[in-house]
Amino acid sequence: MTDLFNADTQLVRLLEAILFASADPVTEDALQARIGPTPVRPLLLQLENLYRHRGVNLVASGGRWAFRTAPDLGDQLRTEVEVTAKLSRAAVETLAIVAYHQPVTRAEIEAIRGVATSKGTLDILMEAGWIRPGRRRETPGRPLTWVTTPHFLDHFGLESLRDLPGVDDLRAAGLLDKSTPLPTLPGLEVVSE
Amino acid sequence: MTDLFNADTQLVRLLEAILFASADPVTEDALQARIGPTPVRPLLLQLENLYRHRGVNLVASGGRWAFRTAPDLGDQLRTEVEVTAKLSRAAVETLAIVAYHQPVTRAEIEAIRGVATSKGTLDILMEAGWIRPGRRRETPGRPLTWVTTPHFLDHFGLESLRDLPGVDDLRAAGLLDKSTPLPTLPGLEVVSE
Amino acid sequence: MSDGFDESSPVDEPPAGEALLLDIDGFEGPIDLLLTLARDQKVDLTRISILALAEQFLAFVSEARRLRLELAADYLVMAAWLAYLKSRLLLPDPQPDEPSAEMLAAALTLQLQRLEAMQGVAARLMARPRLGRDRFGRSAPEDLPIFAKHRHDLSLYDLLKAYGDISGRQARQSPFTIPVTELYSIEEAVARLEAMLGRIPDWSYLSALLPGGWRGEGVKARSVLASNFVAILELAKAGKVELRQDGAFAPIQLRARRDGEGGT
Repeated sequence: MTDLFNADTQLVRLLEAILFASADPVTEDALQARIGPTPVRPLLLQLENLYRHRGVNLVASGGRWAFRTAPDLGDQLRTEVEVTAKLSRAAVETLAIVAYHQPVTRAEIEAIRGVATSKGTLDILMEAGWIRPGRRRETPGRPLTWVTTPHFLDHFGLESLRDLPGVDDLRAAGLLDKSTPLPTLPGLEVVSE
Repeated sequence: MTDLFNADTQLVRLLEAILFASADPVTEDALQARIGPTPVRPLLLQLENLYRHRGVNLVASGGRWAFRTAPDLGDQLRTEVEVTAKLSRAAVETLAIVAYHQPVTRAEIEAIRGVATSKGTLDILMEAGWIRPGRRRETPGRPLTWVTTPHFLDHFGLESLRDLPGVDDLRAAGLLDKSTPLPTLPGLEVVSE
Repeated sequence: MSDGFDESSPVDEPPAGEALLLDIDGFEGPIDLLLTLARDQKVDLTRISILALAEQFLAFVSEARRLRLELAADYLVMAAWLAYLKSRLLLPDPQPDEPSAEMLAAALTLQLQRLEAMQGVAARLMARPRLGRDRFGRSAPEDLPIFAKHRHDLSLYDLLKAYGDISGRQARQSPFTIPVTELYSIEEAVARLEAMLGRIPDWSYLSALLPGGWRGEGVKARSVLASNFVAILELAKAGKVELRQDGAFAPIQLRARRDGEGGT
């Protein structure tokens, strides 16, 4: 442990942290510039050796250094790989409407958003496991309603749907982008919906 | 070096690689699921110990594990990062109140600070990923409560809420006691939400 | 959103004493100001003199008003309450059913302690080695999102923000929320005065007949006056009222035109 306060060890620790936190492989020159006059190469070799048999290795390519997971672990790491995709704005809004207005039909979602909802949007949300079809509405045409799943609560860390912040809470938290209502003329008071 | 092929060592290497490859803290449950029947906790502690004095440490926060650069290297690493925007006093105090008094309603936050919470304060803390809505309080009006997130712990390097600075002293002094009956003071009325 | 960030450091303590007046905006409300004043006493918060504190706060408020500085209502409410507390502390407690002055003072002390505690821990929290400033995570996570049980990276914040946007958009699209100007229309003034004609006493001042709640300064009040002035001219022209003014800029008087009388 006395080694810890050895200047070289401190520099190795610094190199380790820089290489860990850098988004891209770092050139040897850049590393040298960071640590001052001590030659960087022996320190890098020391670090490379230290990690040689670990789950993470220090590798150099094209004069740049980076930490990479050990190649022999590749198979175990690469299982279950799923690609995360960004949700469209339409999908996020649709999910929000289902969450707040469930059970809600597609026509109602469209009425709230003011635009048509493509079939694909609901499919994406269903595939993500956030929504599922609910009961049919007992009105002409018996339209299908949509509701959220338990996985929805799980993903967003909510204990129950009742814990979703209400519109007033959103407004108080600054999440509601609202226009300031102006006082109206006498006799013209707005009747709230 | 023969140890390398010991099953436990292989599992430690796998954990090391998994944790290294992931930017966000990983739950202990997820890690356990990845390595099979061997209890994951002792292996994590082994790994934590291995990295204890290195430039990169394995840290736990809120039941999640992640590699993070050692705190003592902060000064030397900071040069590369853009300066993060400073939080307003209102936002900082509000964050502290949520952290120490959680779950806490907006009215309770306002009672402690003696001023209304401006719109945008909770919004900023939520956007930073530090707070989220908790359960509704089962009192008249069912006000929404606010709690901190796992990312809050990670950001401030806390293993759990018990590690909040000074929390034991404040509790012992009765300063975290929400039930303290206060005669009505101006500006301290609990407004209905 | 911008108001959540500012240039001042969260741990900066406002300057004490007279300099306070230069920086009213630096306080997060009256309790925060009281706390700053209490720190001037340089004793444990449990041993501060509430009486001295009340004096200082009242002095602060009266000085601010002398300098015509804008003070928020909650400062004035606090000043009134402290003035009351001061009188209660100086006089023996008369009513046994009200909380005693000592209890009120103790409650205020606890409130100050609680805020001070939060300001203290807030500073300690912010001083911790923070992720992205003092401690760093892996910036180059490898392409192994093995824990991506969730195929979509959507946070609760994103979801709530989306709903907030929809609600905001709906409110704007609603036909009822077209901003209405705060002006009093001539038609409205005519209709209102006509309805009143039978009930107004003989000669009445126009100013006394203006609708309540529309008096005072500003565009709104001027529009009321202007609309009603034009309205009485219209009504006079239609032969429904008589007008009288004793001189230039004198108050205008009116009365309903009596049946059988000629024009003015």
